[in-house]
Amino acid sequence: PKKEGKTTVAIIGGGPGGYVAAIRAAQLGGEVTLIEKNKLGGTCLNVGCIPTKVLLHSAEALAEAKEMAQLGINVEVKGIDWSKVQAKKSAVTNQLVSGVSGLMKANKIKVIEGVASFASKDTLTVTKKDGSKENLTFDKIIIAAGSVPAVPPIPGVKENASCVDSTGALSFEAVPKSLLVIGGGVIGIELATAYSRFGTEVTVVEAMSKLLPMMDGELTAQLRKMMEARGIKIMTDAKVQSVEASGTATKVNVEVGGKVEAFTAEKVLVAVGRRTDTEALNLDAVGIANDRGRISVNDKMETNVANVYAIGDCLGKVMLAHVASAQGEIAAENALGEDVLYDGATNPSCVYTDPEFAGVGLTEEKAKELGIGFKVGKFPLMANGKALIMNGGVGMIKFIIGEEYKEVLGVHILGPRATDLIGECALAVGMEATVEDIIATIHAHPTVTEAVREAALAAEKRAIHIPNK
Amino acid sequence: PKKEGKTTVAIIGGGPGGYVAAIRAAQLGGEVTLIEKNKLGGTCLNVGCIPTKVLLHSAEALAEAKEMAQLGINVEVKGIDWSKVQAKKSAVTNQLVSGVSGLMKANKIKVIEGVASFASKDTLTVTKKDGSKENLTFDKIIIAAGSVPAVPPIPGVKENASCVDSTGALSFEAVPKSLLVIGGGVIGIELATAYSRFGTEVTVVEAMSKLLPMMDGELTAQLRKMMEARGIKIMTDAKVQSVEASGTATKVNVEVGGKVEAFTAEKVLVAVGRRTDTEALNLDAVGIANDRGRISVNDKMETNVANVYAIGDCLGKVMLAHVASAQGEIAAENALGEDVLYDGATNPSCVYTDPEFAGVGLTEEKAKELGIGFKVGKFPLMANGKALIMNGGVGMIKFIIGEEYKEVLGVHILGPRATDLIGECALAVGMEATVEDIIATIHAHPTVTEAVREAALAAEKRAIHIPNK
Amino acid sequence: AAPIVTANGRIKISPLARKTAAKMGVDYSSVKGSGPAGRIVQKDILAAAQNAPV
Ligand SMILES: Cc1cc2nc3c(=O)[nH]c(=O)nc-3n(C[C@H](O)[C@H](O)[C@H](O)COP(=O)(O)OP(=O)(O)OC[C@H]3O[C@@H](n4cnc5c(N)ncnc54)[C@H](O)[C@@H]3O)c2cc1C
Ligand SMILES: Cc1cc2nc3c(=O)[nH]c(=O)nc-3n(C[C@H](O)[C@H](O)[C@H](O)COP(=O)(O)OP(=O)(O)OC[C@H]3O[C@@H](n4cnc5c(N)ncnc54)[C@H](O)[C@@H]3O)c2cc1C
Repeated sequence: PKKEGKTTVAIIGGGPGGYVAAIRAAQLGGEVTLIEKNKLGGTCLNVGCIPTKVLLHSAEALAEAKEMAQLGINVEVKGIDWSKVQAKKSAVTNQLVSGVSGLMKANKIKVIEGVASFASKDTLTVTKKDGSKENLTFDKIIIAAGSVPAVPPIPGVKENASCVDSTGALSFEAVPKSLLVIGGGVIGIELATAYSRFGTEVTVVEAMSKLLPMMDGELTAQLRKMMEARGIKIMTDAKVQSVEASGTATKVNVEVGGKVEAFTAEKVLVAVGRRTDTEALNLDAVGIANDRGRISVNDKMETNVANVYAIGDCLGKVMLAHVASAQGEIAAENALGEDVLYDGATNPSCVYTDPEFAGVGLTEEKAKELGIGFKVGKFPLMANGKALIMNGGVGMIKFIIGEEYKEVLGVHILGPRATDLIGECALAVGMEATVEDIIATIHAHPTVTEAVREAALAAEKRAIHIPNK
Repeated sequence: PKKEGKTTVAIIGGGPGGYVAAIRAAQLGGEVTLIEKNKLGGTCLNVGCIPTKVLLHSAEALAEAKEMAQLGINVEVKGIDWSKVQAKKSAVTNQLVSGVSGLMKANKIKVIEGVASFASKDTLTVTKKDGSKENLTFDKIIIAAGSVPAVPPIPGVKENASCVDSTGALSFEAVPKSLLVIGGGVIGIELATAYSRFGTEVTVVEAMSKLLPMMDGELTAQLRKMMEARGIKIMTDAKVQSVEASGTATKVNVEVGGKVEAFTAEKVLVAVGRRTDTEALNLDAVGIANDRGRISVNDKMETNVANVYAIGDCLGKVMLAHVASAQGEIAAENALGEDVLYDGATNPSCVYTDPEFAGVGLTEEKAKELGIGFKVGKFPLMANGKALIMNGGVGMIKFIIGEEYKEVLGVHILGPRATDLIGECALAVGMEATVEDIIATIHAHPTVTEAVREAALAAEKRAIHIPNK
Repeated sequence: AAPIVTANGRIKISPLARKTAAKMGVDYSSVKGSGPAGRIVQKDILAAAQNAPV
């Protein structure tokens, strides 16, 4: 029963795209219904961002414990209690998921458990767990159906139980002795980092010539060296040809340098990408434009069908939680009568490696590709007091500055707290700051942010704590 | 021998004010001489910022080790190897000091060991260790003489060897069983935090009604509760009347609530402030204006005497390393013919407590005092996924936003990584950002920076992850 | 169209837009900003330069 004058809004999917869109729509006076087939929080809270970071946090603690003697703190590392690691993961996840549930109530959002599909352009059929179906009509519909792990057509992957996707790798029954990771993207690299710290022998196989395609190449190469120095075996330009059982282990046949080599591991993580989870939606039947399940939208997050919006992973473009949420706010605002555009210029990319890795704006590679004139400012964290204290000064900050106007085109950070340091840099990109704006800002001592300013100074050949070439 | 056409510049003092001014002056073509009576790096590197942070880092490691079981990492804490903690402190300090020495060479700065004093307005007498004196004349002189701990006129402080200043407290021979800290400013609170974590029974006595006078009152009160919950005894509005030996311990008589109470501690840290170290300079003889040793300057960092500049702690105003450095760059630029002003609007204040504490711009108290119309946006870190993982979600972020134009007047952060999160906020203040600029910037998930955006949203009553009141 | 002003009475314009306007000789005192809360950004200046009578 529609309330007098209220716009009714349906949200399909309760991930960080959908639940944020729902809250924003409710704030703007919409009467909001959110339909979720599985768990509130979506991929992100249940099997994505959050659980990986909990594992990484425990893994980091273990790594720190092993290094404490040189800080004068004597500890004996007795081992990992894997069931407790898993319990911690569940506790954090559950707390956040029930937090989302509380936010739904606080914002008077109706949550329906079920699978939504389009019956017509403005009507959804919701199929509940018990098989019952209900048809519901809305003024506005926001699709936030997200994505699921893609299964590559590699012979043997489906047949071998030791081959898992990211969800499986978050819940291993025990820390595996060895793990082969297919795919050197963010998910593969983060899980490789976590398990390597837990003591697993890790091998990463990437088909392309470089890990982490969206990140700055120079810093990615530095990270790769650090990972290799910690014992992670990394192969690029290497194609997995097939997987087969080999006793209790699994054999992975990899084509690298023209030859096929066999690698054996207890577990195989398949992390070659994700596909949109849009099959159930019935997109084609109602004429919602999409490219093999990837929904097409404009900057207002509108699909080609009036009053239907789509956001987040189901667009099949930038698959990041904060992008889904940002797009969710935009879609909700437009659905409730505002007129706003999504602008991804300030979107940071973060990788929770050791040390952390983050970037925003253009990489050097991208600036070259676009033919934009630029200069580079670099500062090694070895010359930053706080980084020296925190991790021995490992890492680097790199600015990409426009040649003519000196605007901040991009910033790339490999180092402690990089994922939070990138906040300042994203604001700089968003505000069209120039290198002078960064320089004019006092950066506190002793912090890693000082190195952000130093890298900006370096672009002007006036860094203080390193000689300028 | 002056090089043709080169401006000769003397810098008195090799702390973060002086050595940075020296490098900047050299970059701009000056022929630079730095005179240091003690060690390059000054207070900051030798007995200030850096050694405290090394102690705090070891203390934090110890605290983390004790909490690791709940992360599934089983460690047995065997104890503290204090000599190793001290060795680590010296190693980091020495590395940074020799780094400064290397920078002096790389920038062709002449370093003279000795005490400088003014012979005339443009000539310094340098007294070397061996007692020999040399008179040197310069085109420009930058005074960066810094500060030393103030000794309050409390009866018994001077007479009791158990009473130490911050320098003494950084080098205790062993972790004291109990420590009474006189003064609840940054230095007192940081050392209280460190020793409390090391197992010392700590009492803080502050004469004013509030700890950390420059920090936001609401967050300071929260921090105080957290410190008390960890067993630190804190008294405000409490005046130390006298100190006396009492067996092997020391008795401190404190007037609090109209009565005098006696407290006994193994060690007493006197941290009631710092005074400028300008006595040797002979300021009055050459007519350099000063207020009881605190040198007066304008925004160009010029003293009343032509070609003589002063920066940093010796001004007796904002005693922070990054302020000294920022002023050093300004003084050097003006000395070498530029025309620039020091602007402290973006100056962050950081306290390395647990969790970290940082602020920039106006506090709520200050905005009220100035009669500026403002609104507040607050976000508890309990609702931030990354903070939840890192420290259980303890802390808060608070925005002070101008009522009419919605500009960022101030930001205050108590929480993990606060001292680096403040970088974004300082840039916002410096660029005259409005709350909309923070909101329009995508903040990565999962990071603590998301909570910065949420606090900005809260000021607009549109926070996503908390109900808006 | 009148631009938005800041708390300090200055026109709200990004540093990049200000430099671009100077270079291209665009008077931004009559440019409408399209950035957050009406801040003038570079693309507004580029558009103004395009539309300016030659
Ligand atoms: C291991 C891993 C780690 C990651 N780490 C990060 C990270 O650190 N940072 C980051 O930004 N991103 C990370 N991501 C990506 C991030 O999880 C996604 O980008 C984000 O979850 C996308 O949000 P969404 O709302 O678009 O989709 P989802 O989170 O996938 O949510 C979609 C929801 O819609 C529901 N749904 C789908 N179809 C229907 C239907 N027909 N009816 C009803 N409900 C439906 C699903 O059940 C799901 O709950 C990670 C992903 C993985 C797998
Ligand atoms: C325990 C402690 C912790 C601190 N923590 C922080 C912090 O975390 N962050 C922060 O920003 N600040 C911190 N500070 C403050 C910071 O150390 C000072 O603000 C900073 O060092 C000031 O720099 P400066 O160059 O002005 O003076 P100083 O660092 O004091 O350097 C002055 C130098 O001049 C020399 N000198 C003096 N007179 C003469 C003379 N006549 N001839 C030759 N040489 C002379 C001295 O020997 C000294 O080396 C801390 C201070 C202390 C004591």
